[in-house]
Amino acid sequence: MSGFAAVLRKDLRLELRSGESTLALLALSMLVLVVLVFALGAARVRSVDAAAGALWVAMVFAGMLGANRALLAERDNGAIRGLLLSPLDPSTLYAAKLCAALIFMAVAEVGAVILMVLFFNLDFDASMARLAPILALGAVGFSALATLLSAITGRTRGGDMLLPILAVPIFVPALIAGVKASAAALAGAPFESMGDWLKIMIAFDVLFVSAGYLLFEHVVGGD
Amino acid sequence: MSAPVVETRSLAKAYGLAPVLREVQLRLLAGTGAFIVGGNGAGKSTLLRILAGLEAPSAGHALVFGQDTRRLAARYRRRIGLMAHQSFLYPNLTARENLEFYGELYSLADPRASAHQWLGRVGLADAADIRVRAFSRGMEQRLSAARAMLAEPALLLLDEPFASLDHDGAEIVAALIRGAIERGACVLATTHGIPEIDGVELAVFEISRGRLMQHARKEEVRRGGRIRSLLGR
Amino acid sequence: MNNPTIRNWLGFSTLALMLASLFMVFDYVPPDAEMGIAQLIFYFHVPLAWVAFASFGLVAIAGIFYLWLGDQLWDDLGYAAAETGMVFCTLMIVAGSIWAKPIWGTWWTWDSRLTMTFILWLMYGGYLMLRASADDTPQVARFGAVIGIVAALDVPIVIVSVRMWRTIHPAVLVTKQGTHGLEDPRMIWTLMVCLAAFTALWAWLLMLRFTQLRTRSRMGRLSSRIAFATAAASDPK
Amino acid sequence: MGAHFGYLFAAYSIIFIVIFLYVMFIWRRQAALDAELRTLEARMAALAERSAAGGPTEPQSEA
Repeated sequence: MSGFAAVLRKDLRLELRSGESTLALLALSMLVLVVLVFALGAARVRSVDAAAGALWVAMVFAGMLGANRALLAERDNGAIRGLLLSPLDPSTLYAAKLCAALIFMAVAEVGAVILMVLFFNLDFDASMARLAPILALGAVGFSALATLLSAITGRTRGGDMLLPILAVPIFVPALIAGVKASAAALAGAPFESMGDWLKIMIAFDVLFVSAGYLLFEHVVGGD
Repeated sequence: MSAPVVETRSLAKAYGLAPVLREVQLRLLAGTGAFIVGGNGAGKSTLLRILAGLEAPSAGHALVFGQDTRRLAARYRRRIGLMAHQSFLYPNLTARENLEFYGELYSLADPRASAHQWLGRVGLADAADIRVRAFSRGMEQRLSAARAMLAEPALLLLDEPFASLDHDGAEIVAALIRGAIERGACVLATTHGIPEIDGVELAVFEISRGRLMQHARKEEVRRGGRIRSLLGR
Repeated sequence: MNNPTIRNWLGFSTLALMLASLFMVFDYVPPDAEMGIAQLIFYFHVPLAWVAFASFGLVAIAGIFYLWLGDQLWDDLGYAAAETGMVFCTLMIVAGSIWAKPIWGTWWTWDSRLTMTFILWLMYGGYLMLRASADDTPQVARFGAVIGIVAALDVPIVIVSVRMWRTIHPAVLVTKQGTHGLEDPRMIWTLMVCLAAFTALWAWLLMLRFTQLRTRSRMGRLSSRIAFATAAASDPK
Repeated sequence: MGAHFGYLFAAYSIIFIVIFLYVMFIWRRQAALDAELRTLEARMAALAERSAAGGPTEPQSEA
């Protein structure tokens, strides 16, 4: 378990030092929201459906960028080989990378939610509290998937392009559930009414965290 | 007589259609040092990577501590130190932070003290809190050596340990290699020229056309190397 | 499995079954009273769906076996299944779309089944793009196996989520949905023959491609052995 | 009823054309594979000839 803490601490320290990933994630989230505001037009900007959709588009794009960057740091000087050579378990490495990705994504999401409220003329009220667990579930699922897949795409030609092509279709169920639940939350619906959507997201998270944990050793290392 | 630390049986490796290593038979015991010489691309680094378990052989077997390197359990990986062309260091961490991080990965009793000690041994105590990205190539090489030896591995694999080191740096690394052999580790290193390390008997191998050959006399290799370089390798 | 006799036998039975199914669709079976002649597309659409899903299932099974046993055979099987699955899935979507135009009045609607199929198509399209963008190394084979497994794990969640997505929103079109009342026994017979024909076609194509990939893997190993032998032969004495 | 015949015809022809194209694709891959096999055979023949002419060239082990 000390390996897990060491890798996570090292990733956070690197991030605090440069702030590159989180800043890039925030900037990208903001740009996506701005583009969607213009694309949707002023008339639809007040709708919670549009706001929820925009938030999730921002999240998917930011998450992709974050996942690409997270493994980039390990590629400098071939540090990933140093990690694979150490007694560290690949599964533990996956868990640590997942946690780091999750923390960066959470920070970027807080920023994205604030921008969404401003851009889409919403209010900071109780709906934000209901939005938080939905976004957290979405971030877990996406980080789990993207951490696994970026280990694949990072080692193939044109991998940066391949990551969205592989990740987005697989993420669809969590995306559908997340957008629907977020829209309901923003519209002020009670928590119980979105139970089914939350169940889908929980199922997705459990499945992909365990799949990543078990399969990660096959995508890093060797040859 | 204890079992060999390194043993390869008819080891072969090819990238695509290009054979890099052929029929490599190597046996190294604990407390011995061996150097492999050979031109660029002769397969020296490939052999070290296979022994470290980072690459799989195309044919034959590579055994380290009696274990197949294709699936080395954590407790065997722990006893291997690899110093490769790439330093495995994080440019945005300081020298001390890099060593402490690897110390934690290898679950050393006191990563902080070990890092401090090794920084002193490789003569980087003054540069401990400088980020590695600001290091010169020679400093990075010394830190890379410290990183490889940090956990006192029983098998030390060094790829061009003297590359881009000045005289002092080479002395330091040579002393570390001697120290490792004296404490009973097995050291396998690659070099371009034949190294001299005072007080240590080194076996010398040469890789030529993918084959590993042992040389009793160092002069022979030196002459062979000169002839090959005259022919344009 | 690699026996050419079986392959030829499969090829001929595919041909015979295909001709039989064409005859049954165009001459034997009565067209649906409500949907008219375009309903006949259904007899090929359903078998296409079956073989496409079977292929994708096979990709996941082959992936599990590859990661477990590490035998190149399983990777070749998974790759062949993904490719044939993609061909049949594309055809299913195209045929379904052509069926939807006269019956539903639109080429495409975000109906739950259509959406689910489309997502599957995207997933395995990604798998094939990954394979196309890289050389065939054991590493890429493992990548393919992992993606095949992950995609298959995702399918149940996709089905549930897409179904909920569509039931909560009212359908844009009032459609005469999936439940086809095959009241005439001739319809059932026709569907059975078509299913058999496409299963045979699938098995034949899969076998062709699989055998080919097997040959290619074996040749790769052989040429590397020849390279070693050539190098050994030119060694100085 | 006959009005929809165009759709039916389109669907069936597309299915058969695509399957035919896929078979063609397999066929062409096979041709490439056969060509590769011939070069391999040529290399093997050359190797056999050389070893017949130059005496035994079995790899010797050393070290």
